[in-house]
Amino acid sequence: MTSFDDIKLSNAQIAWRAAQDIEDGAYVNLGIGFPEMVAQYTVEGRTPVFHTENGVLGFGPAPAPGEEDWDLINAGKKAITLKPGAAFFHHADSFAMVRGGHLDVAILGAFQVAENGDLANWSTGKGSIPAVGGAMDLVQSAKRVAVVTDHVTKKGEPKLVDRCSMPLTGVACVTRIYTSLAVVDIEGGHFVLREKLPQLSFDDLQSVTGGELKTDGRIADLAVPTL
Amino acid sequence: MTSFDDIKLSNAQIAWRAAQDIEDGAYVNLGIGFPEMVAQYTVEGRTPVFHTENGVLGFGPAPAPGEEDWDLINAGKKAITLKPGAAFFHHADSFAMVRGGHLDVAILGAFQVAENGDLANWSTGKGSIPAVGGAMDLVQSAKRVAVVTDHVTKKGEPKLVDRCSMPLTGVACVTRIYTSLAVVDIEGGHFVLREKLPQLSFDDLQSVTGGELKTDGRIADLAVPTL
Amino acid sequence: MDKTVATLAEAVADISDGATVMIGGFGGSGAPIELIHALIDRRVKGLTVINNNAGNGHVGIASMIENGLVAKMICSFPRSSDPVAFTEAYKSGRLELEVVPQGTLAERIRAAGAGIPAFYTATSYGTELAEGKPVEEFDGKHYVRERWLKADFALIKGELGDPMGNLTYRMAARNFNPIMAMAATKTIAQVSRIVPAGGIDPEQVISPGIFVDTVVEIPNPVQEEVLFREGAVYP
Amino acid sequence: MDKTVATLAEAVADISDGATVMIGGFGGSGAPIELIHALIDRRVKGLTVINNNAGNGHVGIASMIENGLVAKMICSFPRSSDPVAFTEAYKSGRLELEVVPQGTLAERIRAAGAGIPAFYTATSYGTELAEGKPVEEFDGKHYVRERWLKADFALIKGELGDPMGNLTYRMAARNFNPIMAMAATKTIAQVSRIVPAGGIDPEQVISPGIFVDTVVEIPNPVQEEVLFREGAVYP
Repeated sequence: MTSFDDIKLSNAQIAWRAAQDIEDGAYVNLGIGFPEMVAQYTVEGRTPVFHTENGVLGFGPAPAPGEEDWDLINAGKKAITLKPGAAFFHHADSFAMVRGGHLDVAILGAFQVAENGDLANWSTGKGSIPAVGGAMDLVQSAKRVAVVTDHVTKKGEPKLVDRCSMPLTGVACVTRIYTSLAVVDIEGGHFVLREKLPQLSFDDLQSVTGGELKTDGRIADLAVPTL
Repeated sequence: MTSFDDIKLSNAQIAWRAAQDIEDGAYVNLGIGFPEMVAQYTVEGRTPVFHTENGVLGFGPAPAPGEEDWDLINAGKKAITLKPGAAFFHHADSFAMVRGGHLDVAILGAFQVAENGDLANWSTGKGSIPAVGGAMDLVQSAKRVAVVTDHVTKKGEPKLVDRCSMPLTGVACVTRIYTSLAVVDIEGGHFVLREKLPQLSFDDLQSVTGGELKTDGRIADLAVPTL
Repeated sequence: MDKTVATLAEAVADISDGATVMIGGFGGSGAPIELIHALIDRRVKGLTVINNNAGNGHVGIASMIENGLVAKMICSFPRSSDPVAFTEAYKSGRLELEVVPQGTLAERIRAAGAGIPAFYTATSYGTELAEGKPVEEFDGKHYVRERWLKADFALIKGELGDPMGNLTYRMAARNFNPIMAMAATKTIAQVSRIVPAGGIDPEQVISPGIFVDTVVEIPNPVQEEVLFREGAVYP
Repeated sequence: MDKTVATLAEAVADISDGATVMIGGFGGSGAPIELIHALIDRRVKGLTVINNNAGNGHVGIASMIENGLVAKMICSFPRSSDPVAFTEAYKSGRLELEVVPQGTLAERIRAAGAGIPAFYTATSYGTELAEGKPVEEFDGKHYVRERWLKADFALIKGELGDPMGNLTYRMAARNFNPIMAMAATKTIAQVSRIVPAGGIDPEQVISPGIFVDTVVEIPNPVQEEVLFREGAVYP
């Protein structure tokens, strides 16, 4: 089994692709780490509003080194800045935004995503130290839950699977997956391939995907800039 | 059955008596109407903090006529003023204070109080227009729930009864009743007479009380100033 | 992002027959009277209205009732100094009433905004307002289960607003307004002044813009209590 | 009314072995580090600590764990850039852990403050964190029932405080502090500055004094993140 390491998208490119689907004015929560990169590729002319679990709406990028104020951080404990029109609020209000269904998009990382939309991204199972943060809240309540991820693990095992073997973060919650090789939707309990790298055949992609890839006939090229 | 109209306390005097039991620094909610009078008789040197359901903590007396600001009112829709250290908050936070058990004392009016502490004060029954306001919230959650009331109705019927015949506001919630004739505690499902007007005999008082008055041997004089 | 609209008519244009509408305010304080009157001008029918009260005199919600817009009131306290509009409609059977304890009303609204379909409260246990509701014992005390309360629209009144929808309120006019903003599919706010984004200190935002869809500026809004005392009748 | 005390030692004097203690903050922001260190000085044992995290480096909660004060952590995210104190204690079996989804943790705390013994949430449905909890369907969706979370004490960090206990916070340092203030039997706040009653605009009070029992002034409080980056070890 190959992981197509030579042609796969970088994390920056995956983030770029995910950013294209964020609409102007959308309220967006980006998971800690890799998903945070999506903010850097906001489409020109669109002004999404970024939410962080720890009580800020409307934050901007990191300040210059040395300019950090450690009372102004995001969920990943990184220093942030404010955009005009930002607001502070306490944790219960922050999660009222999340759990009340007020966020338009949540983008998270994944260990595994199943073809029914189940997501595993918080615990590798017994023995590891469990740490869930806000992931279980986000996946059950945002209007749209998307995943950014490598298509396969470092060992080359599929991350898109027929059924998650790792502890679930949420059930039937993911609707779109941006991977290093493809864009895959989840519809009616199936993976539906929307876009793939043009260098890959459908069979190539299926060979590194743990569940059956369906199509509705149209598969676009996954085209991203060099970043 | 006599109502002892000639000797009974005025509402101001009942309010005065109730005010004697409010401790310094207590958080207090006073019901609309008669109970509001309790604030006027705050004991010198004590500074209770008054809460109103509509989102103010630390309010003071009515402003001078003509000085009203109708965005600054109490639960009875009367204009109020602020004391230093007041705070505004929304209705859910206001009732978090009530329902979370943060109020030390709630003082309400009553149609009937039963010897088990049941209170009826919101609806006279079928046919009337029901209007409950915050009464059901207050009686179930304040640390101490007291009632100020005439000892009998205008028709001379007991308001302290063995069992409420009118729709309940709350069950087993009242612990002290300040009436126009007496101060009665509710303990272990019984009325326990603490104070009575000295002109009245125990039997006099029992004759206008619908449940059995018990004592623990000590009955003090209900002594209030002329107001 | 610009959530502002220029006119009251635009602000309420989406509200149609049969909608459930939360209306902020406690008596006159915080009542979005200009938005209410703009809604009356649209002559929609069959509304379910959620407010703490049920109108006073012949303006605001009382006028909505008198003018036949309202099929059902959900409130805690339908009495007022002049409740004639409500009382007549209710007694004639034209108006349905659901009485909810005030704290339960506030919490049901907040629950809707926070994604909590049901919660337990001691309030109303053992009373007729708890009839038919599930009861459960926790730590030796009885509690009644209550459901969230959602709305299609919320009409609210703020003090400052910005194009992002951030709002502040004025004194006790805050009351139900911020929680109703959370609980409606579309929240429409009138404010005394619109300031640019950044014109409200982020520390002082009471309703973050995520809860607010439309903002219309009404400088020097009238106070329902003042209208009532003048004996005003709308329209 | 004067809820202020002069010293940190006085502020934490009531906290004894076996207490359940909520500690505000999210990572270092809003962490009442001076109160935590004063508590470490008391060498109490067997505490249950409720915080979003489980400490970083060798200060604050990490130091509480290293110094044997903590029997159980209730948190959403025990990882940090240097979680060695937690990790060692947990792996050795000296420290019990209850992991709670962050929003459920916040809501359970708020529920305790608001008198709601239980509520339903979609969060964690179908996951191992919902095992053993009642599940109910509302409007076709499944929800898990969660219980309130109370504490004996809350240690929180504010910006301004007054003798009535009214508090403001600084930026994202607000986080869990206001809701923990509601949920504890005794809430102890350190603030950067104590102002006279009336020194905080009533519109800008975030925690009304009814939720706060003790206020101690710590001008120029240290920032946990700065201590951590300096490699500080307490005591």
